[in-house]
Parts: sequence; structure tokens; C-alpha cells
Amino acid sequence: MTLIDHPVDAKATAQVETMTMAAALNRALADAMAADESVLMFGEDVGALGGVFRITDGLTARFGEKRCFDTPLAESGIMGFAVGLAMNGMRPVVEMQFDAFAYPAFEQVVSHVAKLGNRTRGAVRMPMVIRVPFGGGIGGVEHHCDSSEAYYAHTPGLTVVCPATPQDAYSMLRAAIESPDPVVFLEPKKLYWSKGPVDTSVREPLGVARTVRDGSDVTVISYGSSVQIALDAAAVAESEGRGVRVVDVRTLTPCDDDTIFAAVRATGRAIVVAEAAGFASVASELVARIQENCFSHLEAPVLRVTGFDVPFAPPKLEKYYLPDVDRVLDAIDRLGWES
Amino acid sequence: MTLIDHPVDAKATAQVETMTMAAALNRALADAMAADESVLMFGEDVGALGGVFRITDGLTARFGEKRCFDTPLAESGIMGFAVGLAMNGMRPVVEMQFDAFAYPAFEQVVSHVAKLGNRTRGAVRMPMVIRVPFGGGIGGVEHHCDSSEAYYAHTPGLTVVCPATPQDAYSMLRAAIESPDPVVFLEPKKLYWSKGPVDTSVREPLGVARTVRDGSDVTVISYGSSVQIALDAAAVAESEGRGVRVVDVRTLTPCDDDTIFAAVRATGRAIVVAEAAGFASVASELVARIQENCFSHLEAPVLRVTGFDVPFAPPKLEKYYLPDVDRVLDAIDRLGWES
Amino acid sequence: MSTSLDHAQALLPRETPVRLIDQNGAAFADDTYALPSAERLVAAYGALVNGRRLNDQCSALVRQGRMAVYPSSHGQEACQVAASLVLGENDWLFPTYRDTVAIVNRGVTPEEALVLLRGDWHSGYDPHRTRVAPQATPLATQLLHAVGLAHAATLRGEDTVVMALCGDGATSEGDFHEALNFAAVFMVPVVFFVQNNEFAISVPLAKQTHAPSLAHKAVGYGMPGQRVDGNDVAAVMAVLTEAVDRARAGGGPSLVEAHTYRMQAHTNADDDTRYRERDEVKAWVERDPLTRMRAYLSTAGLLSADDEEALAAEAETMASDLRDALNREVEVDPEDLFKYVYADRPAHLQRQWSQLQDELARSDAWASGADAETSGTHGSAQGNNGTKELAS
Amino acid sequence: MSTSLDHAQALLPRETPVRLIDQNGAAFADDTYALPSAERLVAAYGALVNGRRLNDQCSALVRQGRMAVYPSSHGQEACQVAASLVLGENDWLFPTYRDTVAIVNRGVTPEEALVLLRGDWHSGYDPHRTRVAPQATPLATQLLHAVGLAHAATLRGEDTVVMALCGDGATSEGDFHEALNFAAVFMVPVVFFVQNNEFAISVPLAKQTHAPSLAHKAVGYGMPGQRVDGNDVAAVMAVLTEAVDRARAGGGPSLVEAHTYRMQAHTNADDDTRYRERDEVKAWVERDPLTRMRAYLSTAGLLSADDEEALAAEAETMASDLRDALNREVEVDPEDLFKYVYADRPAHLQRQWSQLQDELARSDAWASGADAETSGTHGSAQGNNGTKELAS
Ligand SMILES: Cc1ncc(C[n+]2csc(CCOP(=O)(O)OP(=O)(O)O)c2C)c(N)n1
Ligand SMILES: Cc1ncc(C[n+]2csc(CCOP(=O)(O)OP(=O)(O)O)c2C)c(N)n1
Ligand SMILES: [Mg+2]
Ligand SMILES: [Mg+2]
Repeated sequence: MTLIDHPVDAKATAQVETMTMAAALNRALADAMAADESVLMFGEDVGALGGVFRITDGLTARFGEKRCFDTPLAESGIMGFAVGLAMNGMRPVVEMQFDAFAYPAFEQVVSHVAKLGNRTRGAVRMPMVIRVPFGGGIGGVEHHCDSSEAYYAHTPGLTVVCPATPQDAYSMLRAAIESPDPVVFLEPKKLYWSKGPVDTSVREPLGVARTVRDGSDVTVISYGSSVQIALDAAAVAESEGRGVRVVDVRTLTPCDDDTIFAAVRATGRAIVVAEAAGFASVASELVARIQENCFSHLEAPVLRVTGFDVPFAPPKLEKYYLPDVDRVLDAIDRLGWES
Repeated sequence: MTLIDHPVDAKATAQVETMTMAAALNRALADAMAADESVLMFGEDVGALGGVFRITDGLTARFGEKRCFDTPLAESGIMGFAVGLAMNGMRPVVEMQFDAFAYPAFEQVVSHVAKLGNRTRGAVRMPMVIRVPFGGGIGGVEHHCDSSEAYYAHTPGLTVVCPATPQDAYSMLRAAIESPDPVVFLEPKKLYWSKGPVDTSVREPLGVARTVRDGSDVTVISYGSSVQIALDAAAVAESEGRGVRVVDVRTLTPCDDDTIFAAVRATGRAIVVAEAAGFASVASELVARIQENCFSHLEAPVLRVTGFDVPFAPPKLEKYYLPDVDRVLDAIDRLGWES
Repeated sequence: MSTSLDHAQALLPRETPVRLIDQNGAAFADDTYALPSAERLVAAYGALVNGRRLNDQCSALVRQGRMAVYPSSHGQEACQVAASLVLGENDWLFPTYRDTVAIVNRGVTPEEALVLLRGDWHSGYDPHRTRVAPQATPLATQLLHAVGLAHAATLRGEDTVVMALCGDGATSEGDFHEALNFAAVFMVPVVFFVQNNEFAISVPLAKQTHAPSLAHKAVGYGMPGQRVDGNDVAAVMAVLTEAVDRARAGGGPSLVEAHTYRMQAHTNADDDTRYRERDEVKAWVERDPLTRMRAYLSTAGLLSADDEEALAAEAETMASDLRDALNREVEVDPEDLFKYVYADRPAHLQRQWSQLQDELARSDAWASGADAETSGTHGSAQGNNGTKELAS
Repeated sequence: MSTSLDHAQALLPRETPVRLIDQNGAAFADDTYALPSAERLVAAYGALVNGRRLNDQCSALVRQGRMAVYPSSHGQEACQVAASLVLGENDWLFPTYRDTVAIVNRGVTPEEALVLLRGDWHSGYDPHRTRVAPQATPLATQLLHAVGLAHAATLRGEDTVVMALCGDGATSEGDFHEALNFAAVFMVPVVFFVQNNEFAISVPLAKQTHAPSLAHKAVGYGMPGQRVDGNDVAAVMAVLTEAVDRARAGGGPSLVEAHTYRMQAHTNADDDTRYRERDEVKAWVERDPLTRMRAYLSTAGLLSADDEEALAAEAETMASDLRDALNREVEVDPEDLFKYVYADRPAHLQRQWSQLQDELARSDAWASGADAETSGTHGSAQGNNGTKELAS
């Protein structure tokens, strides 16, 4: 196994606790706000209610209404307000209540959040975090399950990240808040209540993929809630005698090419798994750059297992829409093993 | 040459005239409005002024203020208003003044324009056209040169098209207006003043790529203003003894896989050229689906020549940013010819 | 831009909301707004009883797990009922997720209305049949659709009026602003009806706006604004009727704010004890729109005990039909995912559907006991991994 | 939400715009707004002369091809000058593309200001040095940034006030609405200053809004609105000063609408003969903000012929320095494309820059006469295809 060891911050006392991803995110926010007065958390229902997913639970009580607060119900407003705060010494963290409710803020994100640093030759930077509960698998109705990462990942100037474990949720949110650049922090809703160990002393830079499982026959590359599907498929494939390496890209952009390419070169075969509709997606990009850079190592085309190119399914049809273990296994089977 | 013959509408008298793409678009709008009373054209400055690019020139004078009109300055407003009109028997055509000024309408586009037909099981359809002057090459300042096609192409439910010639500008805009589905009609600003013959009797369905030039060694796939770059590169490459097939995809989504795959299978090598930043772009998608479907025919990786992953350049740096003939030729050279 | 500035005064709402019947059921005269006819008030009361029953039945169905979520308009039924009763047959209604009672009152069946919240599909009725737009989730976006739809009717010379609903929270969205502005500039026959129920999920009105009232926003668009007691169905009907009549007569749009209260949590998934006092909620019980109307009608001799019983029975029938309907398992068809994205299914969606069909066929084969080796290319894998779910 | 409704009246603007000096230069007394001091008025006049010269010089530079485009504020200089003169050193200004005169008046050098319009880079100054945000192109978006920046200052206990500029057209955007609402809810020290110049490119105000005035929109947010004659620099200064003082004292935001006129086309790329009558433009010549101020100051003995000459000479120096500056070719560095996208350049951008460097090196080699075969892998191709351009 080439699991990346989490580098430990020597000064902090190691504190490992088992918690949900939701709790890990909450802890990361609290720790970041305690560590740095300029960190502000705001959005819709993040105050007294603690957010519809309770990620901001207790922050207003602990840090006061000036540090964690509700805004009027207007996402472009929230985003533009954050831009101004970031211009003036603050580190705003905003919550978009659900993926599809971030769209009203799209102009602010694309035309300002992503570009202000570039526009001013770095005289102004945008140290802000846009938290987006995203994706499906929770039986949510329309507009509550979009996988919107491609819109952000295509936009130069943004850092787009997505944790798959409570540990990464904690460490990556801390890193995102400390980043001098704007970070779109995608929180897979489906994983909010999944549990795992969290060591709050672990700090890691963004931009580094994680090899979650080793294997020499095929690499499955994914992120967010698809990582578990990749791991489950890997377990089955192993029982059939195929060694599957699983890479969690974690940072969608800027992308850790080194880790990904090394894995694919070593295995000669690759699958990309992601829940978003496949067309012009982050999965397309991963496939494109892998074949551009690892072509001579490939025994078979790099295949994708993604959402269909249709609007996200209503709850009762979700199971047909979402990538699952069988679909990943089917894709592995199609990797030209006979040759 | 496998140039697709333009099917002629027998009833109409063939009328071939040389005109600019801008004039062809204007003609298409006028002819569509004359043919169908439910076609409305509106947006910012499209009335008396005729649009900042004069695409709507004369339409208000000819069809009256109720058919072609200025709206308040609000893109989400324009888009949402169009949705309501389309729900109620009209065929709205809206102009977004420039690519980046369509972003305020993003929520309306993604959450409604693209999804209302699906939401209502087809009981409501969205026969509307979103005209977006897009892309660079005109020395425009920030926000006036974005290539925003990936945002739309990734969104299921939209048809995204982009003409590269005055003829296609005419025929495709007519087809877009007649489509029962919403069409994002991308107008390459750089080509507005380029001239070519236009036969107004030509009608063609959307969704069909065009093979612009034949060649057997490598296929260059592109759209919009990159088609001419591909053709220029092909001419040079031919002088070096390499036969370059050039495919203009025209409809970005739904994509004409048959034409594209046939070309790549025949040539064994392919390059995708597009001006947009490459990451998670339409170019990524084309590369991904080609290698997924033509892998065994590929002699070399499918390479991309795209804009860099940076915000669009200011006018004086534009020449460094934009794909050009040399970059395409460089990419062709890298297609593993030695093997 | 209107040139007469003194006009501004005429656009401002009253300092206190219009009320025609007080909390005890006593009617009083108003200079501008006449009490609706006895017939209309009796009809309204029937709809209130039915609406309340529908709200409470739906909440019960959620508790019983027959439905995932229900945003109840319990306490807001006067607004729900008035919004639909004041419309003519050719008029349109643009509702939100909370306006199930209004759309049912307009002719959408409860079962169709609940397709969204049951998770069967994104919307369950044909908007053109009842002239009710799909219930909108993205806040304030539907207001623009309402304006466009109304404008299309005007262009054809039809006298359609459109009632566009939204909540207090939604007034903060940019689309609210753009919709009102478009409506005023194009003089479109739309009535914007804001149900100010004091909360946007957990956020109280004081954090939403600093305006004297939401109806004051109207003057910024050059349209009349009015405030009304949202728990007085007579007043809501009177104020909305005036607005609808003006719109139909070519007088353009208006903005009406109803002052009401969300008696229950935002949805059953919400925990309102986190952000409001029980006493605050209790204080609104005595302002219940049903109690008030019943008192008025009884005193006026317009509602007998028999009438009440009949209404209750009718509502009970509706509720029990609904329970039955929701107890029937609905067949969902995975092909629906691909059917409606475009008018004609494009090749790539046909391919994706074929892939899914192939998966389903293999998992059916597996589920029906066929040899695992023939049911899929990855053999044993299928047996281990949730293919049962696909077969359901 | 403010509870006292009578407050609404206090928020409404006057029926006619505030004016302190009429078109002939005669001052008159106002109950609320005092005439600024002679010293301030003289300073304002100097800035007007300079601003006019800057506008006209820039238009000339565009005609001469030294600059691609210039959105002139010719005729709006009173607004430009007042918007910056009323601010203190620690205050901030959020300008649009049309507000070059305002930002130069605030300390951005003309050369820095014109970097955008020359096409060298997207913005040419350090916002923190002069406390001037980059000139905004996407309409109304900057108003929200202004609110956020002001709020940050308030949180730290600083008494910064922010002046946020936009045009009449921009008031239709959703972001205008959201910015005013946020500012009012958080009681943020921002003055929203709308230069209503009657046009948004070709679209006249009547197609933009049906409101009695743009300042009437203020009441919908619970903030005071005021209208002012935008060609009377004394009145604009007085009204803005009052708004700035209130904001600084913790009284929250306000909305000021200046009535002025865009004397020239939207930019030089625009053809305004398509959408407005010459007579309409001519009618505004006599309302020129400079003429009026000169008349007042001369009559009041505050401006001698010598003073005038000195001001003209100063402006001429500025203009000729600017001409010189724009005649100097600016070196642009292609590496800039990659330098500022992120604080630290990521690997993929380093690779892309290396690719470009390689291309440039090869084309340099070709341009300097080296054997074409060694200058690139595709040999003759380079010679035929625009590598000269790359080498420039
Ligand atoms: C654009 C958008 N942002 C956020 C949400 C999430 N959301 C759903 S309902 C709601 C509160 C709406 O409050 P209000 O408009 O007052 O209506 P009410 O629920 O009280 O009827 C929120 C924030 C949404 N649906 N759409
Ligand atoms: C979001 C957005 N939409 C469209 C444009 C294109 N545009 C630039 S200026 C302008 C008119 C603006 O009018 P106004 O706000 O009155 O300002 P003025 O130019 O008169 O100073 C338009 C439509 C833009 N810059 N941003
Ligand atoms: Mg509410
Ligand atoms: Mg203007």
C-alpha cells in the first residue's frame, strides 16, 4: 500500500478522534476561527440554526454574531460581499446551501473571485472559501443533488477540492482557509454522516492526490463519494484476481498529475469514476490528460464511469443514475484484458 | 474532399450571396421573424442600436417594437423572461451582449432553460435561442473575450452550437430558432466580419459535424474561429507531405460522434483545437470520447491545442494566449511519426 | 420613468395591513376594499378547511414515511386560498414549493401535486391543463417566468393575468428585483404576491430587510404596493382582486405583501426550536385564519353546523383518497431519465439508456436465478454488489 | 425591518433634484444642504477643468489610435469630481469603467488608469495604495464588493466610508438590489452614488425603469434616497457629504441619484446618432457643469482670469504628460499571463509557460535568421505562419 502518510504538525498535540465528516468540518471551522480572527463564516441559516447540515453548529454561540452570521437570502450578494471582505483583510468562508443554489453567484465567482488576483497583478488576493454541499445519493429533490464541480474546475484561478474522508475534510478545510487563493470546497453530502478517525494536528497542502489502495493491474481514479465505490469495486476485483489501485484526486484543480500519471503508467489501465454528468466534465479532463501523457503505457482506453448526460434523477430514480460498484466492475471488464 | 453537400429546400428559390457572418446572422433573424410571428428578439441594445455588433440591425424598424426590443439591463431578467415567453407559445431569441455578461443568467439557464422540458415530462418545452457573441481575437478588454462553451456544454438539456462560416451561421441559426429545445448559439466574434457565400435556401439539422477538408494522416477537430486555424495548419502540413483532415464539429452537444470517430479511425491521429482554457473543456471531452471509442486505431495520443489555463489575456498579450497555426503544427509534429 | 413624482405617494402601501375581518370574526368597513360577497366567502371557507386538512394530511404522510418531505403552509391557508380563488380560468398561477394548497385549490390533484415530494419525478402535472407552473424551488426565479408568460399573452391580445407567489426570503434575491422591474417597464399583468411568514427557514425578517415593509419595495419599480393581513382571507381576496382587476384592465403589475406566519417548521426536516420561541408560535394560534372565518360566517348566519360537518367530511374524503393514493406504490421507469431531456432523444442518450438497459437485463437475469456467469461480464461481482437494488 | 412606518416618508427623495447653483451660476439657499465652502468650490472647479481635459485628451488618444477605447464622462465631471472630493484619505472608492476622472482625482495616475483601456493589463494600479478598487466592467457587481469592504472596516472598528459608483442602467441588475439590501441590513457605511446619465449605451432611462426616480428605490431597503442635479458640483458635493457624514457616524448607507447626461457616445466605438436626437444632446450643453461653476466663482470673485489661466496650464501639462506616456510603447511580458493566476504558480501553469517560452525561443531564433530547420520541429511551417507576430 502506498498510502500517503499524513505529515504531523509537531507543535500540536496529536488528537485522534472518530467523527463524522460533518463533525470534522465543524471542527475545522471552529479551529480556524479560533486560530485567526479574520476568519468569518456566513451564508443562509448558518447562525442560530447551524446550517441545514449543521456544519456551522455552535459557531455563532462560541464566536459571536460578528464572526458567524446569517445574511439576506441572496447568493450573488453573499459572494460579492465576501469578495469585498477578502479585499480588506478578512478570510471569509461562505456556505452555499446546496449545489444548485450557488448558480446565482456564478458571475461573482467567475468574473471576480477567480480573477481579481490576476486582474490586480496580485496586489489584491482572494483568500476565501466557498463551501458547497454537493452531489447526490441522499434522495434529495431537484436542485439539491447537482454535481457542479466542472463549472468551477474549468475556471482558471479557482482551486477546487473535494474530501472523501473525515480526516481530509478536516485537514483540507484548514488548508483551504489558509490558502491565499479562493478555494471551492465541495462537500459530498452523501458522506456527511460517514465516520472516520480525525487527527486535528494533521496539516497538508492542497494539490496532492492520495493513493488509497495499491494494485498493479488497473488504476481507478475518483474523488468524493465515488472513492468508496472505487474501493468496493477494487475489493471485488481483487477477489477475481485483479489488483486495483485507487487514487483519490482530492484537489480537482490544480491537479496532481504526478501521482495520477505514475499510477496509470504502473498499471497500464485506468478508469475514472465521478458522479457528475460526463460530458465536458472533470472526468473528461482526467481521461484527456492521462491519455495525452501516458499513451505509450496504456493497454486499453481510459474509461469513464460517470453520471448520465441527463439532469440529476429524482429520488426514486437516483439508483439508476449514480455510478455504482457494478458499473465500475463492468468498465474494468472492458479494459481489453483478452489482448 | 468529403464536404457535406448542403441539402437544398426545394420550395425556396436558391439565393446565393456573399456576405459577412454578421450579415448572415441578421438575415437569419429577419427571415425567421418573417416566417414565424412567434419569434421575438430581445436583449440589451438590440432595438434602435441594432446590437453592439449590429446583428439585429433593422429588425425593430421592420418588425416593430413588439418583435425586437430592448429590455432593462439585467441578464437573469432577460433569460427568465424568455423562459416565460417560451412557456406560452413564443420562440424567444435573446442576445447576451458578450460572453461574460451571460453569467448573471447562469442559474436561469442551468436550473430552468435546460431542465424545464425534463421537469414537466415534455409538457412544457423551451424553444428558445440564447445568442452569445463569444471568444477572443478581437483585442477586447477583460470580460469581452471569454470562451464560455464548456459551462453550457456540460449542462444536459442544452444544445450548444457554433458556426464557423456565414453559411452555417445562417442555416444553423434558422435551425436553432426552429428547434423545440433550447439552443445556446455561440457566435465567434472574431468571425463576424469574415465573408463567405450564403444560400438562404439551405436548411440543415443541428447535430451534424462538417468535414471541411479531407486528408488521411491526421484529423484536426475544431469549431468556431479555430476552424480557420486548422485549415491554415492543414495547408502548411500538406506542403510538408502530411494529409490533414479537418472536421468542424459545429454542434458541440449533442455531439456528432459518427463523423468524428470515422475521421479519427481513418487517420489514426487527431488533434483538437479550441480557444477556451483546456481544463475540463469541450476539447477535453472530444479527446476523452475519441480515445474511448477509437483507441485501437490511434497511433499516438490525441493532443489538444487550447487556450492556457489562465484568465483570457489582455489585448496586448492575446497573441500569446490564442491557439495559432504554429501551435497546431507543433502538436502535429508531436504525434509520434517516428514510430 | 414616470414623470409625475406625486404619483410616488399613491404607490406606497398603507402603514398598517389591510384587514376586513378581525381576529374575533368581526367585520369592519374599509374605504377602498369591499368585503367579498357572502358566496365567495363561503367558498373560501370551504377551501380553507380543505387546505388545512391537506396540509395536515401531508405532514402525517411524511411522519409515516410515505413522503420524504413537505413544506407545510399550515397557518398560511388564507393566502393559499385567496391566491387561487381570485383568478379566472385563463389566468396562471406561479407557485413555490410551499404553495401546494394553492395549486390543489386551482385544480391540480393532490396526487399530482405530491409527485415532486414523493420523489417520483420533478413535477407531476401538465402546467397547461390547470395553468399552474411547476412548483419552483430556486427562489424568485419563477417570478421572471411569470412576467414572460404574461407578456406573451398580452402580445397576443389575451387578457390573462398571472399570480406570482414568493416568500419574504425570496425578496432578497436579484431575480425578485429583475422580475418586478421587467413587469413594470413592460406593464405586464402580473400580481406579485409575497407571503411574508416572518421566516426564511431560520432567518427572521429583521435579518432579511431593513425596509419599512416589503410592500414598500413597489415604489422603486413604479408599481403600487399594498400590505394585507395574511390571516384574513376576506382581506387577502379583496386586495388581490383589486390587483388582478387592475392588471386585467391594462393597469400593470402590483406588489402585495401578506403578513402571516409559518406555524410549523420550514419542513419536517427542520428543527425550529433552534431559532424561535414556542411562545411566539403560540401567539399566532389565535390569529388562525380558519377560526376567524368560521366565527365571522357563523355569526353572519352563513355557516351552519351541518355545513361545517359537510365541509369536514369532504376534506376527510380528500385526505383518505390521498392516503390511499400514497399507499399505492408508484411504478417508476428508468427510461424516463432519458426521455424528456430533449424533444428527440439524441444518439448519446440512446446509447446511455441502452447501457442501463443492459445492466438491468443482466441484473434481472441474476435476480431470477440464472447462472451468474451468463448474467454479466464480471461474473461473481454482480452477486456481491447491490444488483438486487437495480432489480427492484 | 424597521418598525416605525412613518419613517418611510423620511427615506423618500425630494420631488425635484437638489440644486444649489443654477445654470446661470446663481446660488440659492437650501433648507438642508449648505453651499460648500469657497475653498472647496475652488478646488472642485480646478478638478473639473482637469477632468474635462483628461476626458477630451483620452478621446483624442483613441482617435489617434493610441488607445483602443475610452468611455468618456464628458459632461459628468461634476459627479466625478464630487465623488472623490468628499472622501477622506482612508475612505474607498469603487468606480466603473466610466469613472476614470474620479479615480485620477483620487490619486491614481492617468497612465495607471489607462492601462486597462490601452490593453496592457486588466487594471493598472494597486487598489490599496489609493484605496480605489479596480474599475469594474460587469455592471453592479462592484457594489457588493464595496459593501463587503466597508463591513470589514466596521468589524475592525475603523471609520472608513465607501463610495460605490454605478450608472442608471446598472440599477436594473440583481446585484444592485442585493448590494443595497446587504448594506442596509448590516448598516454598512456605503454611499451608493448613481450617475443617471439618461442612457445605458442606447437604452434610455424610460426603458430601464418605471419608477418615479431611481432614488425612490432606497425606501425599499430602508435607507434614505436623495436626488441631486448632477451638473451642479456644489449640490453634488453637499448631498454626498451629508451621506458620507451619516455613514461615518454609524447611520448606515444611502442612495444618491445624480441627474446628468452622457454628452458623448457610450464609447468611441458607439454611434449615438442611431438612438438619440442631436437636439437633445445640444440642450444639455448649456447645463455644462464647468460653465456653471465658472460663472458662479467669477461672479463671487473667487476666480480671476489668472486663476483660470493657471488651471488651464496645469491641465495642459497633465494632458501633454499623458500624451507622452501613451506614445511610449509599453513592454508587455507574456509571462504575466501565468504569474498572478494563483499566489504560487502551480505545476500546470509552469508547464504551459515553458511551452510558450519554447515557442518564443524558436520564433526568436527564426526571426534572427537562424536556419529554419533548427528553429522548430515543423521546419518551414514556422516561416509561413505568423511567427513574426510572436517575435514582436
Ligand atoms: C436560490 C435558492 N437559494 C436557496 C434555497 C434554499 N431554500 C429553500 S427555501 C428557503 C427559505 C425561503 O424563505 P421564504 O422565501 O421566506 O419562503 P418560505 O419558505 O418561508 O415560504 C431557502 C433558503 C433555494 N431554494 N433557492
Ligand atoms: C453584466 C453586464 N452586462 C452588460 C454589460 C455591457 N455594458 C457595458 S456598459 C453598458 C451600459 C451601462 O449603462 P449605465 O449603467 O447607465 O452606465 P453608463 O455607461 O451610462 O455610465 C452595458 C450594457 C456589462 N458591462 N456588464
Ligand atoms: Mg418566509
Ligand atoms: Mg447611464
